[in-house]
Amino acid sequence: MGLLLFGVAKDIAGAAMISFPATATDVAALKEWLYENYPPLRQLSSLMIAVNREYAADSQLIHAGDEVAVIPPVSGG
Amino acid sequence: MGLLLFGVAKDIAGAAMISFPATATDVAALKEWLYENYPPLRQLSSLMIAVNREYAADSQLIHAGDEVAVIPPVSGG
Amino acid sequence: MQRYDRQTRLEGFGLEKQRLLQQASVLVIGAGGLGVPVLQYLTAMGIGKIGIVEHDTVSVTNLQRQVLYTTADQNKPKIQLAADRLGQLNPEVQLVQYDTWLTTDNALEIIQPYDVVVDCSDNFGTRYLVNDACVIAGKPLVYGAIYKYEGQLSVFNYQGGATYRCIFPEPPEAGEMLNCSEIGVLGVLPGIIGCYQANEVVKVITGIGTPLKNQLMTIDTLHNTHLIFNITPVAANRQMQRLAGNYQQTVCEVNNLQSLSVQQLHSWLQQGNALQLLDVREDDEWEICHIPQAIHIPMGQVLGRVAALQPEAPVAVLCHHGMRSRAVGQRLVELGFKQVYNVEGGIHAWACSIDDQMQTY
Amino acid sequence: MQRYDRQTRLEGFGLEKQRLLQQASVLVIGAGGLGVPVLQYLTAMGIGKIGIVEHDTVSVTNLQRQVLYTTADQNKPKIQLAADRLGQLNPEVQLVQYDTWLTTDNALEIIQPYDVVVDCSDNFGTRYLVNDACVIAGKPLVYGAIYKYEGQLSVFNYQGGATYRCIFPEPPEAGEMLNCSEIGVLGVLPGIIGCYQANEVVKVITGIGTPLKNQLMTIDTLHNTHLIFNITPVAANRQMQRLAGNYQQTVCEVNNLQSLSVQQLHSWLQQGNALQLLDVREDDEWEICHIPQAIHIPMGQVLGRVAALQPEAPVAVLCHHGMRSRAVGQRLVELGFKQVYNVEGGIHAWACSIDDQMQTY
Repeated sequence: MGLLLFGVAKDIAGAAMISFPATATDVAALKEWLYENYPPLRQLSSLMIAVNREYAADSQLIHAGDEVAVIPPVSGG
Repeated sequence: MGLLLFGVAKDIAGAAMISFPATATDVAALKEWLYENYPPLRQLSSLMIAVNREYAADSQLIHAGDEVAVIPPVSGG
Repeated sequence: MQRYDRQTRLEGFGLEKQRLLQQASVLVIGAGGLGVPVLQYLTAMGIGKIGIVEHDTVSVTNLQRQVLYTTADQNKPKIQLAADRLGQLNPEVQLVQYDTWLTTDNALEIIQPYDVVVDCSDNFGTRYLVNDACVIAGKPLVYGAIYKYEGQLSVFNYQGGATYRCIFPEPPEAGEMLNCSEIGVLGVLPGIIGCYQANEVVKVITGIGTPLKNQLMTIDTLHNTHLIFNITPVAANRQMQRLAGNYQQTVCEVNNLQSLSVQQLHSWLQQGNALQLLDVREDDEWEICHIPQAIHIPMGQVLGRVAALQPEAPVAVLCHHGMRSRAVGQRLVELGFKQVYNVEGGIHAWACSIDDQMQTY
Repeated sequence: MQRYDRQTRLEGFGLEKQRLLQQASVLVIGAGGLGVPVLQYLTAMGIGKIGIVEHDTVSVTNLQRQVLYTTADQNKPKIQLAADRLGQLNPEVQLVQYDTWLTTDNALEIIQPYDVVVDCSDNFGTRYLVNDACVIAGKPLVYGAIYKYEGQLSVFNYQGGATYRCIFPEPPEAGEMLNCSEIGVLGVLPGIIGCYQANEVVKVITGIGTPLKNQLMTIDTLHNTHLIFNITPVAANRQMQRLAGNYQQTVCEVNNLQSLSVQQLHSWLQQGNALQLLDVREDDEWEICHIPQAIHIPMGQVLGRVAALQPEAPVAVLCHHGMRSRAVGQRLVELGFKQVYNVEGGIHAWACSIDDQMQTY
């Protein structure tokens, strides 16, 4: 499934869009997969995941066809 | 069917969204209906109609469920 | 290059793109609501040469959105002020002043030496003229326009892409409805749209990202709605060989009757501003009281004696309570007078607020 | 009110909304990349009272995006410059200066008197502090932040809506990766985001349109992609009673070693800028040649004699070719020196470019 990346997450992954395995069926599992494959993301402490343009808690299920986005915090001013 | 209005077209119609009759099955017919019901629109000379976020020529057909928008020219700076 | 450190260290930009900015030339048509942010950010980012086309003076009603100017700048030419301030921001940028309106006579010549043109004008006539001149001269045109709380953006005539006439083939009839200064605008709107224009200019010059070629972006700032419409280029619109004879240009800000308080009038007179104060009351009213600096032409005689006034210099029209003067002011505007003010409340307000020795009636 | 004519004649705004602006007070945290456009447009539009929190001085690297300042302003305090220029733009606005960083000790007291707070800071510590203080004080917070070519916007803590901690509960670990001045930013990006912040402030104050309550808008300026994400407010995040003990604030722009050319150094010395020029070469090198204004402390002794330097005033570090001075400069930055410059090319470059009488070695 496709994952839309923003900010520093895009830089860490090296792409604006990456694929994640269908075994990540909820947000918690997706985060775990992200942290495992892109360890620098751990430094962020907080990482917003949005499913279909809605903030998604860890328990939120991910279904085929959902639009999933990773939005890291940004501090620049 | 629903019509999304921008700029001065919104002011002339008095709403950001209006309904138009299903008898307007192409862009030419839609424009004719608009000019008849909102005569001040004639002053604009040019009026962009977009169907599904694409510029639509007069001959373009309009189908049920299409997103139709009226975008007048704007001069302010 | 220390100045551009935040850009040269930016991934995807770097020294290479910074050099492209510094080698580029950009012409900005208009130094008003849109032009001010475009000029500020293009200058700051380090464009090599920036041309400015502007012939207006600063009015107090500009200041809610044209943040480059100050209250003390009123009635001074914008172009000189803009060039001075931008030079202070970044002396490395070559700033070229065109103290004129863009016309069919000068447009091609002014545009020719530049790589990119930015339309920050405020009236349809100039917008069509800019488009046509860019088509003829083969220049990309970064377009921005505003209406109330909405904006439009595009990059026209870029790498074979669509032109302004591909979405709006013909200019509107000259009509009150579309006159921007009567409609009003929220001050920050041209800031948003102008910054986007500057951003598109950088994209066109450096090749980063996706410029709005063959796209019209609409922004509704009340609801943060951003839509992008695809445009199909019409080849015939790029075949243009020469400009039209007449673009019916109207200068938006200038050709409107403006309001002037008696306090402001007092301050202008004290400062010795070059102002024609026109008192249109009848002879017997003039005998009762008048302001010494005023020119007296009764209302009924103004049109016959209009040659006594200079149409390029500001005129403030005064009567008893501000009603007759409004009618005369409107007429002067229609006759092409560039800056016409109605003194609100008339000489009665002057007697009440400024000169308590003056006889009232 | 003539000044606000374009807003008072705007349908849906008018005198009524203009009065709300003039009765409102807004606190802007930071007068940098985001703060400059926020301050310019809020001042122009006629907010009654604007507070500015800023403790930085102008650096040349600010000027590619902070368009309120000029090249001649380098090393001067931003807050005084901002207040002066904004006052010239619109003397009707009451401008209040807070010449300090926002800290756990002063945040609540500074925020308390204002209706709306705008976060234009540049580091996570301050952003969490601002959020928490706004929750405790019950103030709406207009949030904007930038990264490379992207921006984020929201209105937090507004009418029972979500807070910053509802999307990002805990601050990131302090890490190099997220340090904004190392990453770089395209100059116009904070212009776009700051203008949107000013627009949201107007919406919060006047009630027009739809503010970004419970919404996060992301903007990608490379591809003109605007997305709005809905946020679910978490009630616990609004129960906060007191600030945290430590927000690990880092000041983004200031805490970095900056580069200085010998030409710039020469010009600063000629202008008599308050600069500590620190020569860290060994005694025998000093004997061969040196710049008269320099303070001489060999590299190995700098840390032991650091008390001889003023940490608030700028320091330029010089060696033979610019390598040792870079190491010393980095160390001074870590010790909390606010403005540290490495003289690129060292005294050798000085001898080649500035003083051809100087002996080289």
